[in-house]
Amino acid sequence: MSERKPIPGITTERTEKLIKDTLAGMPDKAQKKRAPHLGANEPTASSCAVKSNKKVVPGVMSQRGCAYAGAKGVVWGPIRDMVHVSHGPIGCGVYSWGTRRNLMQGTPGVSSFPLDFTSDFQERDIVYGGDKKLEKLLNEANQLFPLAKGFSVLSECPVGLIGDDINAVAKKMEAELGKLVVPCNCEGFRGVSQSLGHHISNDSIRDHIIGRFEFAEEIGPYDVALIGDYNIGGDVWAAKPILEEIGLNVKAVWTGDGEVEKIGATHQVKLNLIHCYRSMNYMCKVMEEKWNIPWLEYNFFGPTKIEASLRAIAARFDETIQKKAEAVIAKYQPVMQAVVDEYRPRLEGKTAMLFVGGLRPRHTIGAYEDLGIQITGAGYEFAHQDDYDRTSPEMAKGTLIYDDVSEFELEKFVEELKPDLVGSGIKEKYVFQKAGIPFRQMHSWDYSGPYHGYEGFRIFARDVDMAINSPTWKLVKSPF
Amino acid sequence: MSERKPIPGITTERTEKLIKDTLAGMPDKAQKKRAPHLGANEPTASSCAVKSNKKVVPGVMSQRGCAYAGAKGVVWGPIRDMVHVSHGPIGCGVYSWGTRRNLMQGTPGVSSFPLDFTSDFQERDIVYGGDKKLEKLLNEANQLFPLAKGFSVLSECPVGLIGDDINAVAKKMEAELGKLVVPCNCEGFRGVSQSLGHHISNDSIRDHIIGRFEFAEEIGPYDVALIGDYNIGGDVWAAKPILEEIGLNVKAVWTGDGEVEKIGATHQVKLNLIHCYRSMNYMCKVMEEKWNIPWLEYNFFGPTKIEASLRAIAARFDETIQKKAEAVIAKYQPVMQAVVDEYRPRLEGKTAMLFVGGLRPRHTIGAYEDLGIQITGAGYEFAHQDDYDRTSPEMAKGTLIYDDVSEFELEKFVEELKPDLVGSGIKEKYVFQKAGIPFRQMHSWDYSGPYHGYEGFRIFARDVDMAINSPTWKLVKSPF
Amino acid sequence: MSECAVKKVTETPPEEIERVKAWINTDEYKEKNFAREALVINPAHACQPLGAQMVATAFEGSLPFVHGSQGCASYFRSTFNRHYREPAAATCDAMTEDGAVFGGQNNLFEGLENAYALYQPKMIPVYTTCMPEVIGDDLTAFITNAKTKGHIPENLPTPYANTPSFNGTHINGYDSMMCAILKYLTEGQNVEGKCTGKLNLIPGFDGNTGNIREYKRLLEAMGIPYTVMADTSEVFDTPCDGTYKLYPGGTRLEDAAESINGKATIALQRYSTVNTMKWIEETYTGEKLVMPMPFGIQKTDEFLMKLSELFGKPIPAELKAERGRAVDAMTDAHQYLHGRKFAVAGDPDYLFGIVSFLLEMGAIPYHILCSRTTKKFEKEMKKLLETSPFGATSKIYINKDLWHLRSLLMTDPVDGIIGDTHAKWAARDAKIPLFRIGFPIIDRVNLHRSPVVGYQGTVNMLTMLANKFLDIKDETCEDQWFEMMR
Amino acid sequence: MSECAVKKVTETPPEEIERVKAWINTDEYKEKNFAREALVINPAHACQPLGAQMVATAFEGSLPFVHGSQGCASYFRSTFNRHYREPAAATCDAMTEDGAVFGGQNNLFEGLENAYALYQPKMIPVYTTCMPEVIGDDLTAFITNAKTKGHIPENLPTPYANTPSFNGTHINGYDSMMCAILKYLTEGQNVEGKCTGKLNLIPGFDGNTGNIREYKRLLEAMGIPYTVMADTSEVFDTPCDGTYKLYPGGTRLEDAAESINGKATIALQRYSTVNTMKWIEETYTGEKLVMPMPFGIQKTDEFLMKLSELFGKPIPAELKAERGRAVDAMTDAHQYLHGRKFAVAGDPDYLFGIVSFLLEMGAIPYHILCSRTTKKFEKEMKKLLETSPFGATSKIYINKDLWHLRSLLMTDPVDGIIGDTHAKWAARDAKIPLFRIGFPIIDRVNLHRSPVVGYQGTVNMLTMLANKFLDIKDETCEDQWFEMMR
Repeated sequence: MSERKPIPGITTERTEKLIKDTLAGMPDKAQKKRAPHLGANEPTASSCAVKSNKKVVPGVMSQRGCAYAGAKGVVWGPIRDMVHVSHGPIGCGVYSWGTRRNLMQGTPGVSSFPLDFTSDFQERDIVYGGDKKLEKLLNEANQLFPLAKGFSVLSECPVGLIGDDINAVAKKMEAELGKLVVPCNCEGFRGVSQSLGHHISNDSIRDHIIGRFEFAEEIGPYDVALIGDYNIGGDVWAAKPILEEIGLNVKAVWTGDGEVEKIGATHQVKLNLIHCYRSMNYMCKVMEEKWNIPWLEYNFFGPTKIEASLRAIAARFDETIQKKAEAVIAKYQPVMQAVVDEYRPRLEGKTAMLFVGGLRPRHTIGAYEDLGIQITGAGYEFAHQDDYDRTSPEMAKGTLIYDDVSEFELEKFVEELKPDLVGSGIKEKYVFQKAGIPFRQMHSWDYSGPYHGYEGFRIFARDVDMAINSPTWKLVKSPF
Repeated sequence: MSERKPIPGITTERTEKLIKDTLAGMPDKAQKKRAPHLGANEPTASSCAVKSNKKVVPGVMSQRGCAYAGAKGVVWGPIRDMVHVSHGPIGCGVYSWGTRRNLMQGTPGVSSFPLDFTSDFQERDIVYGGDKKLEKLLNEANQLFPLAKGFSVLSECPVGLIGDDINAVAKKMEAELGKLVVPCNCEGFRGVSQSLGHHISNDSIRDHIIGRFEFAEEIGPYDVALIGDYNIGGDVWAAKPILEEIGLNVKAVWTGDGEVEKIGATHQVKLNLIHCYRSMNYMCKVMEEKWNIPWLEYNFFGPTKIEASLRAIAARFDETIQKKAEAVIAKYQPVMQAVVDEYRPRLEGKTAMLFVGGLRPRHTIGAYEDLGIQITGAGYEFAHQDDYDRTSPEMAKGTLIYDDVSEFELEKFVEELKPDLVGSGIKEKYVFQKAGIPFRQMHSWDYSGPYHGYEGFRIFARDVDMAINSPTWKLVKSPF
Repeated sequence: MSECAVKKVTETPPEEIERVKAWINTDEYKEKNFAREALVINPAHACQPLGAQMVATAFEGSLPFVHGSQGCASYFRSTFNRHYREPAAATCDAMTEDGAVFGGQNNLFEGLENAYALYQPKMIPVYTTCMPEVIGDDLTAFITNAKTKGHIPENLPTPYANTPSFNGTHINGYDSMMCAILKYLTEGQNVEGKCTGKLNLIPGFDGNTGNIREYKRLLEAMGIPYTVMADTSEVFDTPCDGTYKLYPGGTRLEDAAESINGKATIALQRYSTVNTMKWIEETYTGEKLVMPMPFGIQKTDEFLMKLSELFGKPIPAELKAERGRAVDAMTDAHQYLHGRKFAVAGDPDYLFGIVSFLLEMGAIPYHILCSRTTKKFEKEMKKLLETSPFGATSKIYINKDLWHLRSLLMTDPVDGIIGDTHAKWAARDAKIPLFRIGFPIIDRVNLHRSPVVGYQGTVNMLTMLANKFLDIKDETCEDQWFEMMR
Repeated sequence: MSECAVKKVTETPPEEIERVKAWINTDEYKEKNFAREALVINPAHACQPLGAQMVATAFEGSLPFVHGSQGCASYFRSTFNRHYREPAAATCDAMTEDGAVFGGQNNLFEGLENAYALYQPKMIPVYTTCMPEVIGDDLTAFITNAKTKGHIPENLPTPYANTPSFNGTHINGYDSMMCAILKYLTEGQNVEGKCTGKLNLIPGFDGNTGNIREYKRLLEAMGIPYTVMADTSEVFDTPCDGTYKLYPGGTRLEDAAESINGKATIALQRYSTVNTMKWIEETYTGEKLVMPMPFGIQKTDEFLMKLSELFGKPIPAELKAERGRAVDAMTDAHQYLHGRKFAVAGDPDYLFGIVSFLLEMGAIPYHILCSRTTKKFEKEMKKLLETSPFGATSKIYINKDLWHLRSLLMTDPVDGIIGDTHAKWAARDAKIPLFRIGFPIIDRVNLHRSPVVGYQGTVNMLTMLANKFLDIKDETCEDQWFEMMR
């Protein structure tokens, strides 16, 4: 990947001044804490300069969620054939019910469970503990949802504070029900962001699921697993077919539209293909160490990255796969060109700023560039150093990098850099739209999608064009 | 039919005073004209006292329509397999498009034609005449609607005034198209009401349709035709099955959901059963004279009248039919009793006033009485003497009879008699609802129906109860 | 068919029905359909006197009077009854055959005398239907005679308009009657140098009483005194309080008379006020303007700014905030309408309004159909479409009816249809949702109470359209695409 | 399962899925479902701090501050973002493990200091989530210390409320925060004999900003000066005009402070204002009243007449006419709702409102479900139902969730469902239309802008319900039953 050519008007000096001016508005302590998380990009640097994965500075209005959100919303929720119990008070389960767009097949309430299951803790549960209730609850769930392949118990804050032992309950009930019962201590107060929730969940999978199943059919040379695609807006359904088209057998998906038993048998595959490195690199490493399964990061946003990824993936296999990969690339090239031809003329030279979870800012840059849009600033809610290291080279020199950016900072940055589009989350969306700045939710694809794969790019391009070129923006400024 | 017992508070004296006081508000000339049309009922009199079928008094706000309305809206419109052309300016066709609820089977625009076909006369057509346009129009219609079994040409006012000859055009085009083309000189200025439109249409059927077809199958002893049911809200579909259940074959329906060729073959049936005497007695008499087909009036509103009618109809046939009729009566008796049991308690002792076209006031009295509702006043828009003669015996002594009542009169009448329900047309509906008086449209069943037959009574009862007992009426009077 | 031939009753074979059913959806059929020259099928317009009645009824104490066949009057009344679900008083002189022979003067005499005596109107506007127009009754003479002969008082206002049904449409009848009434009432009222300081607002033919109320609300917010001519909102949207009022309200006759000395006169429809505004231009004092209906943000901006300019009043903060909230609704929901194709059918001025709203949303007004209008309309609509990239693919069809529209929908489909109730048949066949905006709406409730003009009306339309598309998505998607959020 | 056992991946046989699919719709399943004691599935309520945040955000210059885990704050914010499609600023002190050990005081200190410095609020209302409630943080002490240690100015209003999620629902959080803020702001403001002459109006937990605007419109029409506490309408329904305002509006702090000297105080929800009104009863001057939300005609009548009585102002003719028009809409459309059965789910006060509207229309509120409430609610709802024959067959379900509702819909169906977006799953399975009234609505646009209270709100609900039933009829009937008129 050659270095990006500089973006007109974006210089390291300007960016550093912007950061300095912004920090100036904060109390000293907060300044000190925040300064290391902001920086001007240096693509050639061996490692990205910004600090990450640190505690939120209290009071600054971070956009971060909690461990429970990372566990329930990201990792567990998408597994369609399990009943996921939000164990604790009412809120967490309700707020995370159907709000992440991890779509799933199956019949809701019968063979798939996009419902909100909770123990709805009351005062007495806090006082006397919730283990008994959990037992009873799992029995009831098993009765009412006989086709559930298992249960996950996702603890909310109080559980970890009142000394409940969900692991014991899970173990007991697993024996009793003869079905998976997976405890996950993802209390919201643990760690600094969703990220720990991912890690904890990966560990639960490691300790309670992986290796406990094997595929009924023979294992083949082209068997792979798709890791870290959560099927937001149908992403998996746009990505999986491409891998199959190049000749691979996708045996399991982690965890978008996922099936728990297949996840439990993934130690049998030949290669793990990982899309969201941030949330699932842990298990890839576990499988590598324990079962010598190699893993490969890929990027299915936009034709340029898709092509590169397909070649990299194919390179891990024999000629058959490589030929097919080239055939697929050739087949879709004109289709993608047509998309670019339709939208690029209206988007050429526009700029965008991104602030999303732990992967997409770097992963979508190519897709924006395929449309002629340059990224002037990017940052993550809950990324780690390795994410930023992977980001730096994808950004032009001097562009703005911000970690766990606060509303205060992001507003100032956008005000100064005046992007044509901001891509971030629902909490940021209306802030910028009020300012007349086009916006797309890049966590949930703004109720659209899929954005992965060839099909996804067509929709991504349409959506970005729609956002930037909607005539409604011309109406924002009142003539009186 | 035994004479009705008197209705509490309704006396000949009171009624006559009401009429006198009402007339007092009119100019002498108008008084003289209107007086004979209003009267207190005398059930035993040989003939009803009120005059009818006279010209509307100009300026009094009559509710009457015109000959075109009687022809297009009533007689022709319901024939489903013909294209009915409103010949003249744009209005008449548009206003009468889909506003009478004569439902029909078939595929709209393919095998049935609930559309608005018009020649949309322009100035030039008035000046140069519309015959040529009519020819061309019929050709176009035949091309675009190849499955139409024929065409009716319904002339609007100008046609009769500018000396067009639609009869000649119809004759020519019938030969040319090899399909029925029926002219109908139903200009709105002809006659005093819709009634002449019925008559003219009957004559057109006589001159252009009847006797020109015969049924493909053998004629049987139980073949009858159903005359004067226009399938408002599905009436025919509720009535026909009953006749079939007692063993009769309904060979043709005039004209609700009607098929023109079957109408044209009706001279073959053994008995004509007529529901709407007013609009179709003409053709019954023609068929009686020309083909010796007897005809019988019947009434399918409410169980009492249905039972009497079934027995009267059966009496025209042999024992098989009579047995079946009794069986049908026995079968539905409990069903009807259940309906009465449900609604009568909420309706017992209520009173209603009716003002409808030419049949329903007298025909629905029985149905209201089955529900415990007494009729304190009744009148017709366009009835004749024979209709009033048939009405008198159905009404209690001293009740109010009004012919072609004006808005001015009806308001005063209702104000004085304070009925619990007024049953009339859309033009009257909101006048009375504003006054907080429950109302049902008795031309169109108020977008409900059917009201004919056993099924119809259930719906009629529900609707009347709903109108009278809707809690919304309690809200009308403001507490402040 | 020769008289003698007697045919057997036939049944059309089902396969034949299937064939034709498929055929009428084809391009071939569309061509035949568009080749029609004489036959009109399912038109989207009505006749002049209907429009005349809307005006005649919307003045205080005014009793519309139809000179012609009684059936006409009943049709006009029931059309209004069904659309507004309200009473619609109007009388007529019930001309019959003899009228055709001797003319309608006697009917008019008797009719006026009775109408006046029974209903004590403050004004009797007279308008004609086909019959007297064909036989050439001289209304000027007749009405004068009616007064000299004492059938009605000399001082009873009796404006009249010739409204032949074989000429133009309901909007032209609206125009003629409006012009006639204003001419009559303002006769000799023009006082040199006098100014009422008021705005005369002429909404044009509009079945939406909510629109009239919205105009009044905006004017009140602006602090501008006004006379709406004619004010249908107090006639066709009246309380149910236990007493029926034959004359519930409408424009006061004194106000109409004084309108000639107004500070400004604005017509918010162009095509339904041509003659009226031409005459006003010549006779009224103050500014005279014809503006487009304020559909969408920009047209409402223009309207308010013009008012502000004319009356030297600032647009109040509350309206500016209202504007901002409407724009907020539009930016928030743009993704649900952006790029969606619509077919739009209706009266010319409504079409302009709907089209400009759609263009503002980034939606595409794809088929634009007016079943009776002028080339001028086509030209001006083209101009409007050229102002936006979203009008680039639009096609305009004038003097085409709803059966033509059906062919368009079948051969070149859209996502939504905007029109009156009559469009429901084409909508059903094409399985495309119909959004009921226009006149008449006789199969839904209250839509005439919900404004489609102004900022509020913009939000109302947006809500109606966007939420219906979301309903459809939720109702038709497979389980795997069913979601909590949209 | 024992650790060692390795199982083969299994596929559930389709026939098995079909069997269960059918089974969950049965009465047998319903019984099992209603036998649940521990598991809650698809509840229709949220937790206390969400309600607290609605109050905390609706005062001018007020910055909601969550004492607890940062994830909670993000959940509350995004819930409001999705419902209103508006920004929802709130900050928090991001407690983590160490907080569990040492308590949250340091987080609070730093959080308050930064929040104040960065966002310059006029007030920082603090409310808690589970963690500090479980470990028992002493907020009174913490906040006092924060001020004495100079993290924030002494004079910065910092009301706080304990809002544990394991107790009550969002409406209780609303109550506690409201009470806390008013206590704080009115401290020492009570002046003997002083009267502002104003009405204090407390809407209660209401996601519909249109309702708040409607209250204000009615009060302005009545000429009654008022303070709405808390006014969400200027916070969650703001203009899009090119500048983002962190503090767009809300109840002015001075007004809230003065409210203690008000002429009268009315709460329009009973269940979400219990503690607040209890405290106000003891401390405020003037009349204090709790009234039902003015849903439908009669409840609106009562509200207006009470206002008229309290302030000695007549109800203006314009409102009387508005009432008459609403009643007109109801009489005209009664036949579309009469006898229709509805399932209604939501918050207690909304349920009372919706039920009284349905009873007025002659509709049947058949299944009435509240997923977390009291026996008192059940008793009072029974009373309401007993006032009408249309409530005779109604059943009330308290502390039952939307999965219970699903069983009810499947075994004893209705014509329509009224509830928030969460009910869409049950509605889809039962193929019954869902009318979205309540909170949250995250799958349709603008519904929070359209009032459901007052006469106008009554018309809005009627229109939504009746026209949907007519849509369904037109969309599902066979050709022979398809009609122009409805």
